[in-house]
Amino acid sequence: MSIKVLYFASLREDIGRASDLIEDTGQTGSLTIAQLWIKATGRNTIPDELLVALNQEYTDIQASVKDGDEVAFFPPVTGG
Amino acid sequence: MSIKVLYFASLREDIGRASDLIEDTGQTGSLTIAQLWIKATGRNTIPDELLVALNQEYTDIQASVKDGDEVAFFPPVTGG
Amino acid sequence: MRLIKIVDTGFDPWKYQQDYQQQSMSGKTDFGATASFIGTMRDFNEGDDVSSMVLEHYPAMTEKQLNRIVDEACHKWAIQNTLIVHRVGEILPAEPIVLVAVWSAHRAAAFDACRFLMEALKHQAPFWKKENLRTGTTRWVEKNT
Amino acid sequence: MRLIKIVDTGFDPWKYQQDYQQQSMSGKTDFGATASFIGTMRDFNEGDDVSSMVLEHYPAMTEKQLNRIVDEACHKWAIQNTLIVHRVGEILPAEPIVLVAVWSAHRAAAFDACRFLMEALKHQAPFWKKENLRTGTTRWVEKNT
Repeated sequence: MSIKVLYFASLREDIGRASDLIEDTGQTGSLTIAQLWIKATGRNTIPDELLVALNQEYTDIQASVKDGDEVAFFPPVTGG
Repeated sequence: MSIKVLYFASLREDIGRASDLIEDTGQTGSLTIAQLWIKATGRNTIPDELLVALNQEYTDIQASVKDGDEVAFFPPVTGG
Repeated sequence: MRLIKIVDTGFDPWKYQQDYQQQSMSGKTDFGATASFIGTMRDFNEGDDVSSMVLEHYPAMTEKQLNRIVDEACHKWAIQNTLIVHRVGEILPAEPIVLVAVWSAHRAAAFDACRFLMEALKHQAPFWKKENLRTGTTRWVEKNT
Repeated sequence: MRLIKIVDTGFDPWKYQQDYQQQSMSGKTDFGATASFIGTMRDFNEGDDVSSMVLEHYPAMTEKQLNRIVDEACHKWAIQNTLIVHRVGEILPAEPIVLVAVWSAHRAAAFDACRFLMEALKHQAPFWKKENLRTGTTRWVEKNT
Protein backbone atom coordinates (compact mmCIF):
# COMPACT_ATOMS: atom_id res chain seq x y z
CA MET A 1 0.00 0.00 0.00
CA SER A 2 0.93 3.64 -0.44
CA ILE A 3 0.43 6.45 2.08
CA LYS A 4 1.27 10.09 1.52
CA VAL A 5 2.67 11.79 4.64
CA LEU A 6 2.83 15.58 4.97
CA TYR A 7 4.63 17.77 7.51
CA PHE A 8 3.86 21.42 8.13
CA ALA A 9 5.37 24.51 9.74
CA SER A 10 7.98 23.98 12.49
CA LEU A 11 7.60 20.22 12.17
CA ARG A 12 8.39 20.40 8.45
CA GLU A 13 11.57 22.33 9.26
CA ASP A 14 12.43 19.97 12.08
CA ILE A 15 11.93 16.83 9.96
CA GLY A 16 13.75 18.51 7.11
CA ARG A 17 11.21 17.77 4.39
CA ALA A 18 7.60 18.54 3.50
CA SER A 19 6.41 15.02 2.66
CA ASP A 20 7.13 11.32 2.46
CA LEU A 21 5.59 8.59 0.40
CA ILE A 22 5.41 5.38 2.43
CA GLU A 23 5.10 2.37 0.08
CA ASP A 24 4.35 -1.30 0.73
CA THR A 25 4.68 -1.35 4.46
CA GLY A 26 4.96 -5.14 4.66
CA GLN A 27 2.63 -5.05 7.67
CA THR A 28 0.10 -7.75 8.09
CA GLY A 29 -3.15 -6.23 9.30
CA SER A 30 -3.72 -2.54 9.79
CA LEU A 31 -1.20 0.22 10.27
CA THR A 32 -1.94 2.89 12.87
CA ILE A 33 -0.91 6.51 12.46
CA ALA A 34 1.42 6.09 15.47
CA GLN A 35 3.21 3.29 13.57
CA LEU A 36 3.22 5.36 10.39
CA TRP A 37 4.88 8.24 12.28
CA ILE A 38 7.77 5.97 13.30
CA LYS A 39 8.14 4.52 9.79
CA ALA A 40 8.03 7.90 8.08
CA THR A 41 10.14 9.97 10.47
CA GLY A 42 12.35 7.30 11.99
CA ARG A 43 11.54 8.82 15.39
CA ASN A 44 10.31 6.71 18.25
CA THR A 45 8.74 9.51 20.27
CA ILE A 46 5.68 11.46 19.32
CA PRO A 47 5.75 15.19 20.14
CA ASP A 48 3.34 16.18 22.93
CA GLU A 49 1.37 18.72 20.95
CA LEU A 50 1.38 16.93 17.60
CA LEU A 51 -1.80 17.31 15.58
CA VAL A 52 -2.81 14.68 13.05
CA ALA A 53 -5.11 14.85 10.03
CA LEU A 54 -6.25 11.86 7.98
CA ASN A 55 -7.47 12.88 4.53
CA GLN A 56 -7.72 16.51 5.72
CA GLU A 57 -9.82 15.72 8.79
CA TYR A 58 -8.52 15.83 12.35
CA THR A 59 -7.96 12.42 13.90
CA ASP A 60 -5.67 10.86 16.48
CA ILE A 61 -2.64 8.57 16.32
CA GLN A 62 -4.69 5.46 17.14
CA ALA A 63 -6.54 5.72 13.80
CA SER A 64 -5.67 3.19 11.10
CA VAL A 65 -4.64 4.10 7.58
CA LYS A 66 -5.38 2.38 4.29
CA ASP A 67 -3.95 2.47 0.80
CA GLY A 68 -4.18 5.90 -0.79
CA ASP A 69 -4.65 7.85 2.45
CA GLU A 70 -3.06 11.23 3.06
CA VAL A 71 -1.80 11.74 6.60
CA ALA A 72 -0.58 15.12 7.84
CA PHE A 73 1.44 15.89 10.98
CA PHE A 74 1.68 19.43 12.29
CA PRO A 75 2.05 21.62 15.38
CA PRO A 76 -0.84 23.60 16.94
CA VAL A 77 -2.42 25.93 14.38
CA THR A 78 -1.89 29.68 14.68
CA GLY A 79 -3.93 31.34 11.95
CA GLY A 80 -6.46 34.14 12.05
CA MET B 1 -38.40 80.84 35.41
CA SER B 2 -38.38 79.40 31.93
CA ILE B 3 -38.28 75.71 31.00
CA LYS B 4 -38.09 74.34 27.49
CA VAL B 5 -40.17 71.19 27.02
CA LEU B 6 -39.68 68.88 24.02
CA TYR B 7 -41.82 65.99 22.75
CA PHE B 8 -40.61 63.33 20.33
CA ALA B 9 -41.95 60.65 18.02
CA SER B 10 -45.45 59.24 18.75
CA LEU B 11 -45.72 61.47 21.81
CA ARG B 12 -45.03 64.57 19.67
CA GLU B 13 -47.83 63.50 17.32
CA ASP B 14 -50.12 62.67 20.21
CA ILE B 15 -49.54 66.01 21.98
CA GLY B 16 -49.80 67.77 18.64
CA ARG B 17 -46.66 69.89 18.94
CA ALA B 18 -42.89 69.43 19.23
CA SER B 19 -42.20 71.79 22.12
CA ASP B 20 -43.53 74.13 24.79
CA LEU B 21 -41.91 76.98 26.62
CA ILE B 22 -43.14 77.06 30.22
CA GLU B 23 -42.58 80.55 31.67
CA ASP B 24 -42.87 81.89 35.21
CA THR B 25 -44.56 78.96 36.87
CA GLY B 26 -45.58 80.94 39.93
CA GLN B 27 -44.61 77.96 42.06
CA THR B 28 -43.02 78.56 45.36
CA GLY B 29 -40.24 76.08 45.88
CA SER B 30 -39.14 73.53 43.34
CA LEU B 31 -41.04 72.14 40.39
CA THR B 32 -40.80 68.44 39.66
CA ILE B 33 -40.84 67.00 36.17
CA ALA B 34 -44.15 65.27 37.04
CA GLN B 35 -45.65 68.70 37.79
CA LEU B 36 -44.07 70.15 34.66
CA TRP B 37 -45.70 67.38 32.58
CA ILE B 38 -49.16 68.40 33.84
CA LYS B 39 -48.48 72.10 33.29
CA ALA B 40 -47.09 71.63 29.81
CA THR B 41 -49.44 68.99 28.44
CA GLY B 42 -52.57 69.69 30.51
CA ARG B 43 -52.80 65.93 31.11
CA ASN B 44 -53.16 64.50 34.55
CA THR B 45 -51.91 61.01 33.78
CA ILE B 46 -48.37 60.09 32.87
CA PRO B 47 -47.98 57.39 30.18
CA ASP B 48 -46.62 54.08 31.50
CA GLU B 49 -43.59 53.89 29.27
CA LEU B 50 -42.74 57.60 29.22
CA LEU B 51 -39.02 58.38 29.14
CA VAL B 52 -37.72 61.66 30.49
CA ALA B 53 -34.48 63.54 29.82
CA LEU B 54 -33.29 66.60 31.74
CA ASN B 55 -30.70 68.60 29.79
CA GLN B 56 -30.18 65.61 27.46
CA GLU B 57 -29.55 63.10 30.26
CA TYR B 58 -32.03 60.42 31.31
CA THR B 59 -33.79 61.13 34.59
CA ASP B 60 -37.15 60.37 36.21
CA ILE B 61 -40.29 62.38 36.88
CA GLN B 62 -39.33 62.99 40.53
CA ALA B 63 -36.38 65.16 39.48
CA SER B 64 -36.70 68.92 39.98
CA VAL B 65 -36.18 71.49 37.26
CA LYS B 66 -34.63 74.94 37.44
CA ASP B 67 -34.63 78.02 35.24
CA GLY B 68 -33.15 77.40 31.81
CA ASP B 69 -33.52 73.61 31.88
CA GLU B 70 -34.51 71.60 28.82
CA VAL B 71 -36.86 68.70 29.57
CA ALA B 72 -37.74 66.11 26.94
CA PHE B 73 -40.57 63.56 27.01
CA PHE B 74 -40.56 60.61 24.64
CA PRO B 75 -41.60 56.97 24.15
CA PRO B 76 -39.12 54.02 24.30
CA VAL B 77 -36.29 54.50 21.82
CA THR B 78 -36.13 52.30 18.71
CA GLY B 79 -32.93 53.22 16.87
CA GLY B 80 -30.10 51.07 15.53
CA MET C 1 -10.06 58.35 19.19
CA ARG C 2 -13.66 58.35 18.11
CA LEU C 3 -15.90 59.55 15.33
CA ILE C 4 -19.65 59.85 15.84
CA LYS C 5 -21.70 60.94 12.84
CA ILE C 6 -25.42 61.40 12.29
CA VAL C 7 -26.18 61.43 8.56
CA ASP C 8 -29.42 62.27 6.79
CA THR C 9 -28.58 60.69 3.44
CA GLY C 10 -27.44 57.22 2.39
CA PHE C 11 -23.93 56.22 3.48
CA ASP C 12 -21.44 53.56 2.48
CA PRO C 13 -20.52 51.70 5.68
CA TRP C 14 -17.38 50.15 4.18
CA LYS C 15 -16.02 53.42 2.82
CA TYR C 16 -16.61 55.01 6.23
CA GLN C 17 -14.51 52.34 7.91
CA GLN C 18 -11.78 52.56 5.32
CA ASP C 19 -11.64 56.37 5.42
CA TYR C 20 -11.72 56.50 9.20
CA GLN C 21 -8.95 53.93 9.46
CA GLN C 22 -6.84 55.82 6.91
CA GLN C 23 -7.34 59.12 8.69
CA SER C 24 -6.90 58.04 12.27
CA MET C 25 -4.65 54.98 12.04
CA SER C 26 -2.46 55.74 9.04
CA GLY C 27 1.07 54.58 9.82
CA LYS C 28 -0.08 52.78 12.97
CA THR C 29 0.77 49.12 13.37
CA ASP C 30 -0.50 48.50 16.87
CA PHE C 31 -4.08 47.49 16.09
CA GLY C 32 -4.80 43.85 15.43
CA ALA C 33 -8.58 43.60 15.48
CA THR C 34 -11.55 45.42 13.99
CA ALA C 35 -15.07 44.30 14.86
CA SER C 36 -17.95 45.98 13.12
CA PHE C 37 -21.69 45.83 12.84
CA ILE C 38 -23.96 47.20 10.13
CA GLY C 39 -27.71 47.42 10.69
CA THR C 40 -29.65 47.47 7.44
CA MET C 41 -33.31 48.22 6.80
CA ARG C 42 -35.34 45.07 6.15
CA ASP C 43 -38.58 45.11 4.19
CA PHE C 44 -40.40 43.19 6.90
CA ASN C 45 -41.05 43.74 10.59
CA GLU C 46 -43.42 41.99 12.97
CA GLY C 47 -45.00 40.10 10.08
CA ASP C 48 -45.73 43.11 7.88
CA ASP C 49 -44.19 44.39 4.66
CA VAL C 50 -42.45 47.70 5.16
CA SER C 51 -41.86 49.96 2.17
CA SER C 52 -39.92 52.75 3.90
CA MET C 53 -39.11 54.19 7.28
CA VAL C 54 -38.52 57.60 8.81
CA LEU C 55 -35.99 57.91 11.62
CA GLU C 56 -36.46 60.80 14.03
CA HIS C 57 -33.97 61.75 16.75
CA TYR C 58 -33.18 64.30 19.46
CA PRO C 59 -29.97 65.76 18.09
CA ALA C 60 -28.34 67.27 21.21
CA MET C 61 -29.12 64.22 23.29
CA THR C 62 -28.10 61.72 20.60
CA GLU C 63 -24.60 63.10 20.56
CA LYS C 64 -24.34 63.17 24.37
CA GLN C 65 -25.64 59.62 24.75
CA LEU C 66 -23.44 58.17 22.03
CA ASN C 67 -20.39 59.84 23.56
CA ARG C 68 -21.40 58.47 26.94
CA ILE C 69 -21.64 54.88 25.72
CA VAL C 70 -18.28 55.20 23.93
CA ASP C 71 -16.78 56.51 27.20
CA GLU C 72 -18.25 53.49 28.95
CA ALA C 73 -16.80 51.07 26.38
CA CYS C 74 -13.37 52.73 26.63
CA HIS C 75 -13.53 52.31 30.38
CA LYS C 76 -14.47 48.63 30.17
CA TRP C 77 -12.21 47.44 27.36
CA ALA C 78 -8.78 48.25 25.93
CA ILE C 79 -10.05 49.71 22.69
CA GLN C 80 -8.19 52.15 20.45
CA ASN C 81 -10.69 53.67 18.05
CA THR C 82 -14.45 53.78 17.66
CA LEU C 83 -16.62 54.78 14.73
CA ILE C 84 -20.39 55.19 14.97
CA VAL C 85 -22.53 56.35 12.04
CA HIS C 86 -26.32 56.54 12.33
CA ARG C 87 -28.78 57.46 9.65
CA VAL C 88 -31.83 59.69 10.22
CA GLY C 89 -34.64 60.79 7.89
CA GLU C 90 -36.29 58.63 5.26
CA ILE C 91 -34.75 55.20 4.69
CA LEU C 92 -35.49 52.50 2.11
CA PRO C 93 -35.10 48.72 2.39
CA ALA C 94 -31.51 47.47 2.02
CA GLU C 95 -30.09 50.84 3.06
CA PRO C 96 -27.73 50.92 6.05
CA ILE C 97 -29.18 52.43 9.23
CA VAL C 98 -26.26 52.13 11.62
CA LEU C 99 -22.57 51.29 11.64
CA VAL C 100 -20.51 50.56 14.75
CA ALA C 101 -16.83 49.68 14.37
CA VAL C 102 -14.19 49.19 17.04
CA TRP C 103 -10.40 48.84 16.67
CA SER C 104 -8.22 47.22 19.33
CA ALA C 105 -4.97 45.31 19.76
CA HIS C 106 -6.67 42.01 20.60
CA ARG C 107 -9.90 40.56 19.28
CA ALA C 108 -11.87 39.97 22.48
CA ALA C 109 -11.99 43.69 23.30
CA ALA C 110 -13.14 44.60 19.77
CA PHE C 111 -15.87 41.94 19.72
CA ASP C 112 -17.11 42.75 23.24
CA ALA C 113 -17.07 46.51 22.80
CA CYS C 114 -18.75 46.44 19.37
CA ARG C 115 -21.63 44.37 20.66
CA PHE C 116 -21.92 46.42 23.85
CA LEU C 117 -22.06 49.65 21.81
CA MET C 118 -24.80 48.31 19.53
CA GLU C 119 -26.94 47.14 22.46
CA ALA C 120 -26.38 50.39 24.37
CA LEU C 121 -27.16 52.45 21.27
CA LYS C 122 -30.40 50.57 20.68
CA HIS C 123 -31.53 51.00 24.27
CA GLN C 124 -30.24 54.46 25.14
CA ALA C 125 -29.77 56.64 22.08
CA PRO C 126 -32.86 58.77 21.34
CA PHE C 127 -33.88 57.54 17.89
CA TRP C 128 -37.41 56.54 16.86
CA LYS C 129 -38.54 54.62 13.79
CA LYS C 130 -41.80 55.19 11.97
CA GLU C 131 -42.65 52.57 9.39
CA ASN C 132 -44.60 53.07 6.19
CA LEU C 133 -46.26 49.74 5.48
CA ARG C 134 -46.95 48.33 2.03
CA THR C 135 -50.66 48.52 2.91
CA GLY C 136 -50.43 52.33 3.04
CA THR C 137 -50.65 52.66 6.79
CA THR C 138 -47.99 54.19 9.00
CA ARG C 139 -46.91 53.12 12.48
CA TRP C 140 -44.32 53.94 15.10
CA VAL C 141 -42.11 51.02 16.05
CA GLU C 142 -42.97 50.50 19.69
CA LYS C 143 -40.29 48.19 20.92
CA ASN C 144 -36.72 47.43 20.14
CA THR C 145 -35.82 43.77 19.91
CA MET D 1 -24.51 31.32 0.47
CA ARG D 2 -20.85 31.45 1.29
CA LEU D 3 -17.55 32.59 -0.15
CA ILE D 4 -14.28 31.26 1.23
CA LYS D 5 -11.08 32.67 -0.27
CA ILE D 6 -7.41 32.12 0.47
CA VAL D 7 -5.35 34.96 -1.00
CA ASP D 8 -1.60 35.30 -1.29
CA THR D 9 -1.46 39.05 -1.83
CA GLY D 10 -2.83 42.03 0.08
CA PHE D 11 -6.61 42.39 0.11
CA ASP D 12 -9.06 45.17 0.90
CA PRO D 13 -11.45 43.78 3.54
CA TRP D 14 -14.06 46.49 2.95
CA LYS D 15 -14.12 46.08 -0.80
CA TYR D 16 -14.51 42.32 -0.32
CA GLN D 17 -17.57 42.84 1.84
CA GLN D 18 -19.06 45.38 -0.52
CA ASP D 19 -18.45 43.25 -3.62
CA TYR D 20 -19.74 40.09 -1.96
CA GLN D 21 -22.88 41.85 -0.77
CA GLN D 22 -23.47 43.31 -4.23
CA GLN D 23 -22.98 39.95 -5.92
CA SER D 24 -24.92 37.74 -3.57
CA MET D 25 -27.51 40.05 -2.03
CA SER D 26 -28.26 42.51 -4.81
CA GLY D 27 -31.98 43.22 -4.82
CA LYS D 28 -32.46 41.44 -1.50
CA THR D 29 -34.12 43.28 1.35
CA ASP D 30 -34.36 40.52 3.92
CA PHE D 31 -31.04 40.99 5.67
CA GLY D 32 -30.87 43.37 8.61
CA ALA D 33 -27.52 42.68 10.22
CA THR D 34 -23.91 42.30 9.15
CA ALA D 35 -21.25 41.49 11.74
CA SER D 36 -17.66 41.39 10.64
CA PHE D 37 -14.18 40.93 12.00
CA ILE D 38 -10.86 41.93 10.47
CA GLY D 39 -7.62 40.60 11.93
CA THR D 40 -4.65 42.80 11.12
CA MET D 41 -0.93 42.16 11.56
CA ARG D 42 0.52 43.99 14.55
CA ASP D 43 4.19 44.92 14.81
CA PHE D 44 4.45 43.37 18.26
CA ASN D 45 3.82 39.93 19.73
CA GLU D 46 4.75 38.49 23.10
CA GLY D 47 6.86 41.52 23.92
CA ASP D 48 8.92 41.54 20.71
CA ASP D 49 8.96 43.77 17.65
CA VAL D 50 7.85 41.91 14.55
CA SER D 51 8.88 43.24 11.13
CA SER D 52 7.06 40.72 8.95
CA MET D 53 5.38 37.35 9.03
CA VAL D 54 4.97 34.35 6.75
CA LEU D 55 1.72 32.43 6.84
CA GLU D 56 1.85 28.78 5.77
CA HIS D 57 -1.20 26.56 5.35
CA TYR D 58 -2.36 23.12 4.22
CA PRO D 59 -4.50 24.09 1.23
CA ALA D 60 -6.78 21.05 0.84
CA MET D 61 -7.47 20.88 4.54
CA THR D 62 -7.92 24.63 4.97
CA GLU D 63 -10.82 24.64 2.55
CA LYS D 64 -12.42 21.56 4.13
CA GLN D 65 -12.10 22.92 7.66
CA LEU D 66 -13.42 26.37 6.78
CA ASN D 67 -16.42 24.83 5.03
CA ARG D 68 -17.00 22.63 8.04
CA ILE D 69 -17.09 25.54 10.48
CA VAL D 70 -19.41 27.50 8.18
CA ASP D 71 -21.70 24.43 8.06
CA GLU D 72 -21.64 24.36 11.84
CA ALA D 73 -22.50 28.07 12.11
CA CYS D 74 -25.37 27.67 9.61
CA HIS D 75 -26.68 24.82 11.71
CA LYS D 76 -26.50 26.80 14.96
CA TRP D 77 -27.79 30.19 13.81
CA ALA D 78 -30.22 31.60 11.26
CA ILE D 79 -27.56 33.20 9.06
CA GLN D 80 -27.95 34.08 5.40
CA ASN D 81 -24.49 34.67 3.97
CA THR D 82 -20.90 34.16 5.09
CA LEU D 83 -17.65 35.55 3.73
CA ILE D 84 -14.23 34.36 4.88
CA VAL D 85 -10.98 35.67 3.39
CA HIS D 86 -7.61 34.56 4.75
CA ARG D 87 -4.19 35.73 3.68
CA VAL D 88 -1.19 33.43 3.25
CA GLY D 89 2.44 34.13 2.33
CA GLU D 90 4.47 37.13 3.48
CA ILE D 91 2.56 39.77 5.44
CA LEU D 92 3.64 43.19 6.71
CA PRO D 93 2.40 45.11 9.78
CA ALA D 94 -0.99 46.83 9.34
CA GLU D 95 -1.96 44.43 6.53
CA PRO D 96 -5.18 42.44 6.98
CA ILE D 97 -4.72 38.74 7.72
CA VAL D 98 -8.31 37.56 7.99
CA LEU D 99 -11.84 38.75 7.34
CA VAL D 100 -15.00 37.04 8.59
CA ALA D 101 -18.37 38.59 7.79
CA VAL D 102 -21.86 37.23 8.43
CA TRP D 103 -25.22 38.49 7.17
CA SER D 104 -28.51 37.65 8.89
CA ALA D 105 -32.02 39.01 9.46
CA HIS D 106 -31.44 39.80 13.15
CA ARG D 107 -28.32 41.00 14.90
CA ALA D 108 -27.82 38.32 17.57
CA ALA D 109 -27.25 35.60 14.94
CA ALA D 110 -24.74 37.73 13.02
CA PHE D 111 -22.78 38.67 16.17
CA ASP D 112 -22.76 35.12 17.55
CA ALA D 113 -21.88 33.41 14.28
CA CYS D 114 -19.13 35.90 13.40
CA ARG D 115 -17.39 35.40 16.72
CA PHE D 116 -17.88 31.63 16.61
CA LEU D 117 -16.35 31.50 13.12
CA MET D 118 -13.30 33.51 14.17
CA GLU D 119 -12.66 31.34 17.22
CA ALA D 120 -13.20 28.13 15.25
CA LEU D 121 -10.94 29.36 12.45
CA LYS D 122 -8.17 30.20 14.90
CA HIS D 123 -8.37 26.82 16.60
CA GLN D 124 -9.15 24.49 13.71
CA ALA D 125 -7.99 25.88 10.37
CA PRO D 126 -4.49 24.66 9.45
CA PHE D 127 -2.57 27.95 9.26
CA TRP D 128 0.81 28.63 10.87
CA LYS D 129 2.58 31.93 11.46
CA LYS D 130 6.33 32.42 11.34
CA GLU D 131 7.50 35.79 12.60
CA ASN D 132 10.54 37.72 11.44
CA LEU D 133 11.63 39.78 14.42
CA ARG D 134 13.23 43.22 14.26
CA THR D 135 16.31 41.63 15.84
CA GLY D 136 16.82 39.51 12.72
CA THR D 137 15.74 36.22 14.25
CA THR D 138 12.83 34.13 13.06
CA ARG D 139 10.37 32.11 15.12
CA TRP D 140 7.22 30.07 14.71
CA VAL D 141 4.26 31.34 16.70
CA GLU D 142 3.60 28.47 19.08
CA LYS D 143 0.25 29.26 20.53
CA ASN D 144 -2.88 31.03 19.51
CA THR D 145 -4.37 33.42 22.01
